[in-house]
Amino acid sequence: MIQQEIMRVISQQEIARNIYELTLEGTMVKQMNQPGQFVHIRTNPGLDPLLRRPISIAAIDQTKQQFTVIYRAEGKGTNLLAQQTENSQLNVLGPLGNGFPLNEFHPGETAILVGGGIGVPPLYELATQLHKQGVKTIHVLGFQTKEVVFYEQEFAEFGETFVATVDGSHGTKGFVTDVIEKEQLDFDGLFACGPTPMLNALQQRYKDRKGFLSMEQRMGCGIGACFACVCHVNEPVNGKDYVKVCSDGPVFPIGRVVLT
Amino acid sequence: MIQQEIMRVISQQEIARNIYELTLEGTMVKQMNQPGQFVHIRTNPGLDPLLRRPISIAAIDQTKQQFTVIYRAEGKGTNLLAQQTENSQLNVLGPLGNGFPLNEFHPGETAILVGGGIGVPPLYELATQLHKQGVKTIHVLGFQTKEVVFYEQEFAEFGETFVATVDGSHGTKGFVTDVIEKEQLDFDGLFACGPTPMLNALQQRYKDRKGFLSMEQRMGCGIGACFACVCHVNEPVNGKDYVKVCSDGPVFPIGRVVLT
Amino acid sequence: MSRLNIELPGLSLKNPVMPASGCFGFGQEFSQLYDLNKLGAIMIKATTLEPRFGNPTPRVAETAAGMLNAIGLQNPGLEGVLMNELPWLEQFDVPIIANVAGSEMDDYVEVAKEISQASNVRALELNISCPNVKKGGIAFGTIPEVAAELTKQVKDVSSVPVYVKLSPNVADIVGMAQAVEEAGADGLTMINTLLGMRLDLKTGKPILANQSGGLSGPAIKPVAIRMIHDVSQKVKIPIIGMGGIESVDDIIEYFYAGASAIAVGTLNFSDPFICPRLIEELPRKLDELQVSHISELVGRSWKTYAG
Amino acid sequence: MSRLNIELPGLSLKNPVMPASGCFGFGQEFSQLYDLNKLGAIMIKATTLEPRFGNPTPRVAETAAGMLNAIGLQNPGLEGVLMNELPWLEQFDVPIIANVAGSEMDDYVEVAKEISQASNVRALELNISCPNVKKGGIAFGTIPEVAAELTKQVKDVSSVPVYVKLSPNVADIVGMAQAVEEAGADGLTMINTLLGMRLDLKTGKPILANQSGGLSGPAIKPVAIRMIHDVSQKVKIPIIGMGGIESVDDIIEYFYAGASAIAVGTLNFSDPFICPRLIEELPRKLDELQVSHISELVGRSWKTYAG
Ligand SMILES: Cc1cc2nc3c(=O)[nH]c(=O)nc-3n(C[C@H](O)[C@H](O)[C@H](O)COP(=O)(O)OP(=O)(O)OC[C@H]3O[C@@H](n4cnc5c(N)ncnc54)[C@H](O)[C@@H]3O)c2cc1C
Ligand SMILES: Cc1cc2nc3c(=O)[nH]c(=O)nc-3n(C[C@H](O)[C@H](O)[C@H](O)COP(=O)(O)OP(=O)(O)OC[C@H]3O[C@@H](n4cnc5c(N)ncnc54)[C@H](O)[C@@H]3O)c2cc1C
Ligand SMILES: Cc1cc2nc3c(=O)[nH]c(=O)nc-3n(C[C@H](O)[C@H](O)[C@H](O)COP(=O)(O)O)c2cc1C
Ligand SMILES: Cc1cc2nc3c(=O)[nH]c(=O)nc-3n(C[C@H](O)[C@H](O)[C@H](O)COP(=O)(O)O)c2cc1C
Ligand code: FES
Ligand code: FES
Repeated sequence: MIQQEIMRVISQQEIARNIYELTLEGTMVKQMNQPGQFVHIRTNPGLDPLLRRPISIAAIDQTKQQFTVIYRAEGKGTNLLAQQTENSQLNVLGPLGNGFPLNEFHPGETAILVGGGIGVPPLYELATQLHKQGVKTIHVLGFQTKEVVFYEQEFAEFGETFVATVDGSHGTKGFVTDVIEKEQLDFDGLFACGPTPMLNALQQRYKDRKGFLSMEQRMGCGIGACFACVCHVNEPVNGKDYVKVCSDGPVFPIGRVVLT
Repeated sequence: MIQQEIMRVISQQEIARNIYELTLEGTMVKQMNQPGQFVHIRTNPGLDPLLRRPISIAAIDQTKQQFTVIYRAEGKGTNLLAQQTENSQLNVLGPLGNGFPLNEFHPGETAILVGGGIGVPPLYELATQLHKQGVKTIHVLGFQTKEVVFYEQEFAEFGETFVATVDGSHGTKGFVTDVIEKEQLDFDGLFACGPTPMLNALQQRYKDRKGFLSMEQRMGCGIGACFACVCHVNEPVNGKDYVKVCSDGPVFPIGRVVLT
Repeated sequence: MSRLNIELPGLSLKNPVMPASGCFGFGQEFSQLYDLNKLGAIMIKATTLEPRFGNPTPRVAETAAGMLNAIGLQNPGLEGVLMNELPWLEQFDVPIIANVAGSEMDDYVEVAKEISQASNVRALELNISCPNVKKGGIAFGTIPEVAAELTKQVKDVSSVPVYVKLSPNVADIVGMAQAVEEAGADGLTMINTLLGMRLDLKTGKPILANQSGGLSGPAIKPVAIRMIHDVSQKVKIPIIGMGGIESVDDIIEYFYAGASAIAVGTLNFSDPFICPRLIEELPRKLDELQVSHISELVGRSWKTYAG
Repeated sequence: MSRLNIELPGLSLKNPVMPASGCFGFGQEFSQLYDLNKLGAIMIKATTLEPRFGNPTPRVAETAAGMLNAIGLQNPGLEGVLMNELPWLEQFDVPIIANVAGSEMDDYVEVAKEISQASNVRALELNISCPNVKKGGIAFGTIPEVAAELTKQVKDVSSVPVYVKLSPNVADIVGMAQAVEEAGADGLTMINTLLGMRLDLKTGKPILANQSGGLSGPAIKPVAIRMIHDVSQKVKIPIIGMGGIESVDDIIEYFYAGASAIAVGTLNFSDPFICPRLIEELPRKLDELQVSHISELVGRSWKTYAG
């Protein structure tokens, strides 16, 4: 059930350059059952900015009724978000969308989790939950540069973790796909979240493998009502030649969505 | 010299229903030399609301570099202002306008200070400064109702203080002009600030007396550049048939401005 | 005894609040959030003869107190709406206002004819003003003679009253309103979006794939108020007002200007519960204004009244 | 070596930032805040033949991310401007753009002829679009033939280049721009305000004594960007852009759209130091964008360029 809730800020800290980790508390957390879902946050109670900001759920703590998001302070909305401090109140709509399917992987199988930049966060809760069900995970995380790398240690606790930076300042120089090839990584299936060019590269390479990609689109409503976030699909789905990222996704089976 | 300064909130408290007393600190205070001047406050760093809010200076403390304003939280801007707490930062433009002239009164004379609602605040600094130069003051303060009365004690410390409320819930029932007549108050001159109908009543009654009225008008710039706040004058002033409330006023000699 | 019910051509509204076309899909998503029976009416997404995918993405961009959209009238087409969307909406006791769009006059006429026969469609909203379709759309909305002709043709075939949705992108909104009134329009809805554009700071290119889009939200409210104020004094047909409504105060302002009902568009995105919230808050506002029925407020800005 | 200087007809600008007409008076007030020599130019308040008091107050109202004004062209009249305002401005090394307004064509012509001869007036800005004067003004701005005729007559008498200030309250801004270009305009300034209105919640009446007024501020920026984007591709004369500018990012967006210089209006009220601040911030922004001269950005939204 989608809820709108005024949630309390438990903590917020800058964990890399302009990258913030924000933990919120509220009853909505009960509804969060799938890694890869997102929330739609109003960064200001007024009209400036007007639209909510979609941010992926990065970690869920059901006992404390808390969840964490990780985001980059970039434009107006996320910069306002970064100003929130302990006990601030935030208007959150969620949980939204369909996340990564867990039941497609069996105990003992290996999944590779590929993240690019601010696409990395949802993979963290995914890794947590895959491990709970006995799935091994390998992590390949791509960033622009050393200063914006985050959660390398956290992923390393779950399994092998490779970092690529575009400028080579940390880990392998290049893209995540370079790492996968260079390291000749072996996997039963793949999960990825990141910029469209990265997803596109993965989809082209691994279109016949078991895999799931999480997409981004500019959004209006976030709940499927405004048709802002549609993508073409390669084959009609339920008689439709498009999907909505917000309500049909943001996670889609590899190969489903037309990426360019 | 008009300054724009990011000032620090020293304190804020609700002193009557929806009436707030806010004290700010900054170097701008050095420029504040006349009771009746005002500041133009940006209630939000963003675009909502866009315009500044003009608020009169109610008290000045040169030693501490602090000044106080008293305002009613009414619309969007003043309600945002009311949310500021100790150590918040506020963008203030000021001091603006020409205040009450002190040199028109001599030691031993008696001035009557007539305030209506949120027109009362600037009279407080005025009373302070008149007393410093040996002028006696009588205060007649009009409010809607008991719950919004403020500073009655503070004025009483300077001299006789009468309160009128429209609904009769405190002091005399009726308007400030009723009090002046009923009490047959005697004075050498008059200062007033309040709603236009009040100023108009005073101007009609006392147009031949020594007196000064502080006006309100919706403002754009607050510094005399946009022509938002003009009023007609009864006689041309410096060859002009109008004055600007923000830069020529807000205080004018009684009889100068056409009030309706 | 309701203080909020409004009778308009074809529409018996329990209250004057409805979602605006294109901001509410066909209702299914919002029905998961609250009971749609609370709404005065529902203006469904534009329906065209054939299914449309609409424009490439990005389709939305944010602006100061507003947003741009260039959805491009994506919809499942007349048949899809008749077969799936409208029947699904029948479970609710809420009048549906069907937003009708097209590229050619004949498209409008055909859609209007068919969709007006659906049992829960109580009125049509002729979308002559969508800035996001290159062909037809915009010209229909800016040339009074063309708008009038379209209105007439649609009126001839429609089984329900026809409201014409006016574009604000004109110099003379009153002339446009009078032209469609004369052509037989039963009501007006106003305003649609203003044409606008935002550019990407990094690339220099428009953010919207369609380049320009429709500006909506609180930014345009003063334009809507002005147009409704001017038009309502010059036409006899009722107006459903919209443009940036976000509070009961805004609703009151629209009524004062001359609207007889209102629609909420963009703000459904910032607060998906806004429509039921406003409906709930309205009676207290009427108390404050000491008004027994909301219709007393219509046109107060220009009507001479005691006091 | 300046990265900000711009050459336009009649105007050698040290930088492309100037205050917009009506938001800066005749400069005296702002000169107490900063050195006016920093400005690229100054667009002075509209000058009419006779002194005007303007509209009754209230003359301003606030809107979401914007404001309405109905000043009504208050100004000391041609003689007052020639005798007091322009001579005072001579102490600054800044080109003055004189905004010219009137009720009749003859008024414009007479003001233009006289004021264009003042030694520091380097260009005229024909205010054919002020929504706040009942007679003349608005029609001049919405009928291309009338606007063209006025432009021609003013060009005939003006000693300096003539920029025409376009109204956004039209359906076809490109047609309007082309009409005045053909009539001899040397440049365009755009946009003036959109027509808007706000109502007082307590009384129901318009807040502005003049009822409606001109909407300015960030709310209208997307409308301005769209119009400049469309017009700049269809005319050869340069455009000075304005509408809600509040940051260097906004300036860049206007340049991308097709403006060759910009003016700041409403935001002077929120931040009276905005013009010198933006001028100071611009070079760092150009560094970020890896651009050596700001003029390289003009029209990037529609120009095909390598990359
Ligand atoms: C399903 C989903 C999950 C996301 N998860 C995360 C996350 O976990 N961490 C994170 O840092 N970012 C995430 N993003 C991207 C994030 O939404 C944008 O970075 C953010 O909206 C930008 O807002 P702003 O205020 O910084 O920028 P502005 O420039 O002020 O934004 C203006 C408008 O554009 C939209 N916009 C701008 N960039 C994007 C973008 N990349 N994707 C979608 N809309 C955009 C904004 O939402 C807003 O409506 C996610 C996006 C989607 C769609
Ligand atoms: C010289 C001067 C001194 C003032 N001193 C005080 C004071 O000491 N204490 C106090 O409480 N109030 C004072 N006021 C009135 C105060 O400025 C308004 O109450 C305030 O601007 C309202 O803002 P808002 O956000 O509550 O209302 P909103 O309705 O959000 O205001 C919308 C717009 O209207 C303007 N506006 C609304 N009411 C007024 C008004 N009465 N006068 C001028 N502009 C108005 C606002 O400034 C804003 O631009 C003074 C006004 C002036 C002109
Ligand atoms: C995303 C979006 C889609 C829209 N689609 C339509 C549409 O299909 N048909 C239509 O007549 N108006 C459409 N509109 C315009 C709205 O119905 C409304 O007239 C306009 O947005 C002004 O109201 P608002 O400011 O409350 O959004 C759309 C608006 C938005 C924001
Ligand atoms: C208070 C005020 C007065 C104005 N007076 C004039 C004027 O005299 N002549 C004119 O051409 N434009 C006038 N304008 C319009 C501005 O010059 C400018 O075109 C418009 O406000 C858009 O820019 P902005 O959003 O930056 O304010 C005025 C605008 C405001 C806000
Ligand atoms: S954001 Fe509205 S449909 Fe996806
Ligand atoms: S407020 Fe601008 S001149 Fe007074």
